[in-house]
Amino acid sequence: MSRRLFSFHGGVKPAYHKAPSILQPIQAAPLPAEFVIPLHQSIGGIPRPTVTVGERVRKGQMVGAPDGNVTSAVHASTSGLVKAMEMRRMPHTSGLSALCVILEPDGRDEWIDHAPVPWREMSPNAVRDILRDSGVVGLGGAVFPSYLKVNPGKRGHLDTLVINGAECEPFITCDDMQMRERPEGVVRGAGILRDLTQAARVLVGIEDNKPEAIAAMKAAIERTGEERLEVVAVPTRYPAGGAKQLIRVLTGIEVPHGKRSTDYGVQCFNTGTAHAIHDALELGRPMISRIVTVAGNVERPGNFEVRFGTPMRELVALCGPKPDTDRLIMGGPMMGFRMPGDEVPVVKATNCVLVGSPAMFPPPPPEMPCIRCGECVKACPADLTPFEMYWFSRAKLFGKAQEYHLFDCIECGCCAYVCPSRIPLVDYYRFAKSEIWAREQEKAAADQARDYYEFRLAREEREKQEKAAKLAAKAAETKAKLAGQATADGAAAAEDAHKALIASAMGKAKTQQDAVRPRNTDSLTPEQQAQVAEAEARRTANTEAKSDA
Amino acid sequence: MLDNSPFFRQPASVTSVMLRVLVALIPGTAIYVWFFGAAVLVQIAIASITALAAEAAVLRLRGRPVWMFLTDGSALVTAWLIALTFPPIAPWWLVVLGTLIAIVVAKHLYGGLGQNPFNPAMVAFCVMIVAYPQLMSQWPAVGFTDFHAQMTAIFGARHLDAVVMATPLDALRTALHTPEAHATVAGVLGSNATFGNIGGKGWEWIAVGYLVGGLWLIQQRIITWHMPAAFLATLALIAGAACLAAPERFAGPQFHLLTGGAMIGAFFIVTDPVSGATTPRGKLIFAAGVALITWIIRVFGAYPDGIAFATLLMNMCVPLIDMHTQPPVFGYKGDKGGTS
Amino acid sequence: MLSALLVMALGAIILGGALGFAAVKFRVEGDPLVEKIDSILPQTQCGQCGYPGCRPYAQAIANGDAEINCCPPGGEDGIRRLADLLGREFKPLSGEHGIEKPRSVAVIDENVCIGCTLCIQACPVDAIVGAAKQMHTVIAPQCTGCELCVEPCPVDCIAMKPIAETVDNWKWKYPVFEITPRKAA
Amino acid sequence: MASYLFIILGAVLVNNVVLVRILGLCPFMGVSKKLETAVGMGAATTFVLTLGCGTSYVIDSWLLIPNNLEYLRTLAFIVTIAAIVQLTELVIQKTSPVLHQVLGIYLPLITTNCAVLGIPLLNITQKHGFFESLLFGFGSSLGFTLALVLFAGVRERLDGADIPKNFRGTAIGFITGGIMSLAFMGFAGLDKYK
Repeated sequence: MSRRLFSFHGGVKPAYHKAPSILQPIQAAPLPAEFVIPLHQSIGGIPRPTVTVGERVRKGQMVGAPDGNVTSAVHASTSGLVKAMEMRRMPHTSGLSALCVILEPDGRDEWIDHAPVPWREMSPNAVRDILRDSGVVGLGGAVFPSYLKVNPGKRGHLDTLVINGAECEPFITCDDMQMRERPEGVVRGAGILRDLTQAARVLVGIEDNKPEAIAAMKAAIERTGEERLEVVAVPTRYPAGGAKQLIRVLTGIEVPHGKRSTDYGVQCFNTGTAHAIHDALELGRPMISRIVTVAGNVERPGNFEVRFGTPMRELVALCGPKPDTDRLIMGGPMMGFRMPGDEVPVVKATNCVLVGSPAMFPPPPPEMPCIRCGECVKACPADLTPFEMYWFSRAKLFGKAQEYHLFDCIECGCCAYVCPSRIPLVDYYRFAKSEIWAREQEKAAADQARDYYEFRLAREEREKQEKAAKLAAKAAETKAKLAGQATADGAAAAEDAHKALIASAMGKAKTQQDAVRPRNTDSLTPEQQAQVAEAEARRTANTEAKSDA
Repeated sequence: MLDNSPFFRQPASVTSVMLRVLVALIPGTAIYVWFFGAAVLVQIAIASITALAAEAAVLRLRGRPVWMFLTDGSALVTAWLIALTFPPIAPWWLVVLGTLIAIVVAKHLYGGLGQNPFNPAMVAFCVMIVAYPQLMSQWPAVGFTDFHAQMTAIFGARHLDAVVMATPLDALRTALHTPEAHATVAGVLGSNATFGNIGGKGWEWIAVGYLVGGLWLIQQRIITWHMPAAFLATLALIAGAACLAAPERFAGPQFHLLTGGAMIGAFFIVTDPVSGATTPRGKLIFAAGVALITWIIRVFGAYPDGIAFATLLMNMCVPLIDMHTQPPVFGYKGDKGGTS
Repeated sequence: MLSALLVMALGAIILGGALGFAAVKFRVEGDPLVEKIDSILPQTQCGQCGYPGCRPYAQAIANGDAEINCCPPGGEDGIRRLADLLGREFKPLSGEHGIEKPRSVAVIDENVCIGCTLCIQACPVDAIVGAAKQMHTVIAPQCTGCELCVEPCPVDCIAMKPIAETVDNWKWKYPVFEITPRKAA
Repeated sequence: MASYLFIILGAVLVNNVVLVRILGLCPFMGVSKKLETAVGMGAATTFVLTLGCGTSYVIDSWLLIPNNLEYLRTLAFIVTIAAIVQLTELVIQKTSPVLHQVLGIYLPLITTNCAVLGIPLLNITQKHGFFESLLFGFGSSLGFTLALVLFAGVRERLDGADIPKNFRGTAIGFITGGIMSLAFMGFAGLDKYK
């Protein structure tokens, strides 16, 4: 069984350091003293909190409900008491805080009621809603909500579904261990994804330095009898585990930046995600934990099933950090992020907690100027020209940097890895990218402000006009009145003048009548009053009769 | 403090790149010394000391870390190239002046290492040959290795007219450009003592030395094959075509390839990554352009060799070449002009 | 002498005629440049430049009446982009129009507000809602931070608060290094 | 035919109007910050210069020489060129307002661009015919455009370079121009070899 494989440009072969962390089986990390569960753990909108401080929750209970189009739920990692909802430091390079649910475990670890989901009988949209509410997101590191990807695309079916078990970053072995120990879940999950996306075939790409995982997965496919599923060993080369690179290696298709891979008939899921989807649908369990590699500067590196919200400090303590430890890195050495402290929680994006020391990751040597040697071009898996992007990012000429396709950069770090001038190229790209994003947002805000302002100007103009129109109408009225009085004896409009004449005559008559009316009508007896009234009525009748005549 | 991924780095440095370039220059230099005497080594020493001193002075003036940049080796490479392209018996001040121009004007006024749009050594050569055409085209006769006499030429005031000769390229050009002489290529090449069997006495062996060093650089992945191949192939093709058309007026490809600065140019001058093109297609265009202009200047121009001028002329075009030869990025290879 | 005069006169007549024809034929209506300048301006409509709004300022720049360095909210970056568009030299922000401040939004102290509607009338982008004798409030995402509402408030209940940095709007910093090699400690 | 080719090549490379004759330096320094505007300026100058060469030849040989008015040459040429520049400006303002704004003062300055007067006068001294005048004007302006575009390309790259403070902008521009001029000296002597 040999499949034709393709190759991607560039890439590097760093030292892998994977062996130490695969000596022990996956262990369950114990319950910490408190869980710090950030509400925002995935790409997209921030979930809406659904619990209140002081509330007792059970394991798997939703604490953050999905809010918006791109979003994903967050759940309680164990049963216990919601102690607080407060800002805590995030596992993010910035060291800034965000809203977290602080959960104190009660030790009972009670599940909410859950049952397998009859997903085969459900409509695709209903299944997607369940995945969203189960909080399933991509576990490869991008934490993109999976329900949005479980989608056959415009054509109604996929040619190839890629399950990414390449795991190309040094030190990280969580996918490897999961495939070795729990291959059935991954395979079943892949089967579910195959059915949900109507994929013609499923290719599980695993780097060929993991023969045990490959064997375990092959055996699991035979055992479960899943069809159209194939395990493919891919050459070991960083970043073969990049979604686009793996798709390229397995199918030869290149998905350009900003395009949906489903439009090209392919989609890619991480093995951990496949397993989580299996858990969510076949067991009805929301995502509350994941497998995390702890490696680096520790005595006993290994893999742990860690519940989200566990402080990294407690996880690392299980492995015996060496005394010269000076930092924690979330992710691998090539793309990981330095943590602002060791109290930050494990989140859905945490595939590895890499413990570092000055000896292990020595401080970078001083940066030299770029000599345009082209090593980075040779190493770039996205076929970019990194040194040009660097040149313009450094000079803050962002437009130029974008012309060299800055946003096609996947920040894999290959360029910085090979650079003889030891330039932290990726830092410049991150800087340039976030500047450009900020500018675009400012631009959008400015455009919106312009609209509001122009609307306001238009409204003021309209109000002015309306006011002016009202004034003009009033003025015309007064003018007409004045004109009416002025032309009372004129012959300009004969009939009107006549009528006016009559009116004024009648007015005069009335005054005369009033004048001739007897003034002795005050303080009369009721009888006299009745008489007067009678007389008045008669007179009126007479007058009417007269005028009729 | 810088502390972002990647936390890993390959052990590579600018210094090691530059040192390997220097190592690759050794075979050519050794043969050069063999034919033209130890004066070459003296010139290298003069140029190196001047370059390092100038570099240190400018770095100090600009408040940059002196030691770090001094040890990167780039100034040494420039100095060696100057010493190897200037005549071995050029007066010392010529080399010093040239090196100063290269380091101060062509390199540091543009910001130093990695930022100069023009090849510093070639800027120095051009300035000097325009300013002192006579001194810049006097080579000692091949085999004239009397160290004492050479030292007098370098440090003294006396001229060595008796032992001074034009380079083969210069001699051939002068002869062909003199209408009264009715010279032909074959006649000139056959008659004059300067000309060896192929490219010029001694010169062909120096060229072989550079070739060996250059091939080693390619093997070391310091340079790619594109530039030397495109340069040599273009030069050979044009020279060959012209020679076929009018053999009495144009020398053949073997002469052009093995004489003057063709080999050192192909492997050490056009391949300068800082001032040269960087995309694969761009490199081919760049080197071919240098070869074409070199040949034109050699055959029709007023200067003995054209590589320096040709390199500068193509250096100017590099931004445009690079801009228009960017390889398609991931995902856009299929469609033409897929730049979004 | 006469012929010289004649020749020059002839030339003048022909060239003048051609120019006159062209001036009519290629008359330019409006000024598309104003749009381009306006799209660079931050649209705070704050009037700090001395013009009543961003578009009038854009118009003034296009006409050559105004310098490009009169817009404090646009900052250095805005001036740089204007200089780039117009091919003018970059100038630092002119001090008389104000200084560049971090982006802020107006916040109304709701305990103090008396509901006078003066700020509502002052807001150029309708970012304040409320009615007479009712408490007012600022729609934060719509607020451009122009500060025009601060002055009219009779009870000084409006404050400008800089927009706080969060994980979502945090920006990667420009990589800065120690240039001198680190001593092995 | 070959001689026409030599006129063009000679004007573009060997006697490049900017880099060898050192004419027209104001736009060379002023409009070379961006590639886009350099191309625009090159195109405008090409138009003006070619037209100017043709017209001035016509004026010279049909109007001035028959009337013994050679002493009016400079005056007449300047007036004609000014009118052509005005015309070009009107057309550019209509067709490309941004280019018009960016060329800014340099567009009317084509009038005083010494190259634009220099090339027609050189045409007279070199006794070019009408067609040769046109070709020479065209070739020279091509040379101008070439120098301007190459220079703009280099300058765009220099935008990102860490140039010492005192040398930023025009200073390094002149140094770069000098080195370019030096490189073009390599072509010296080519035009003698016909």
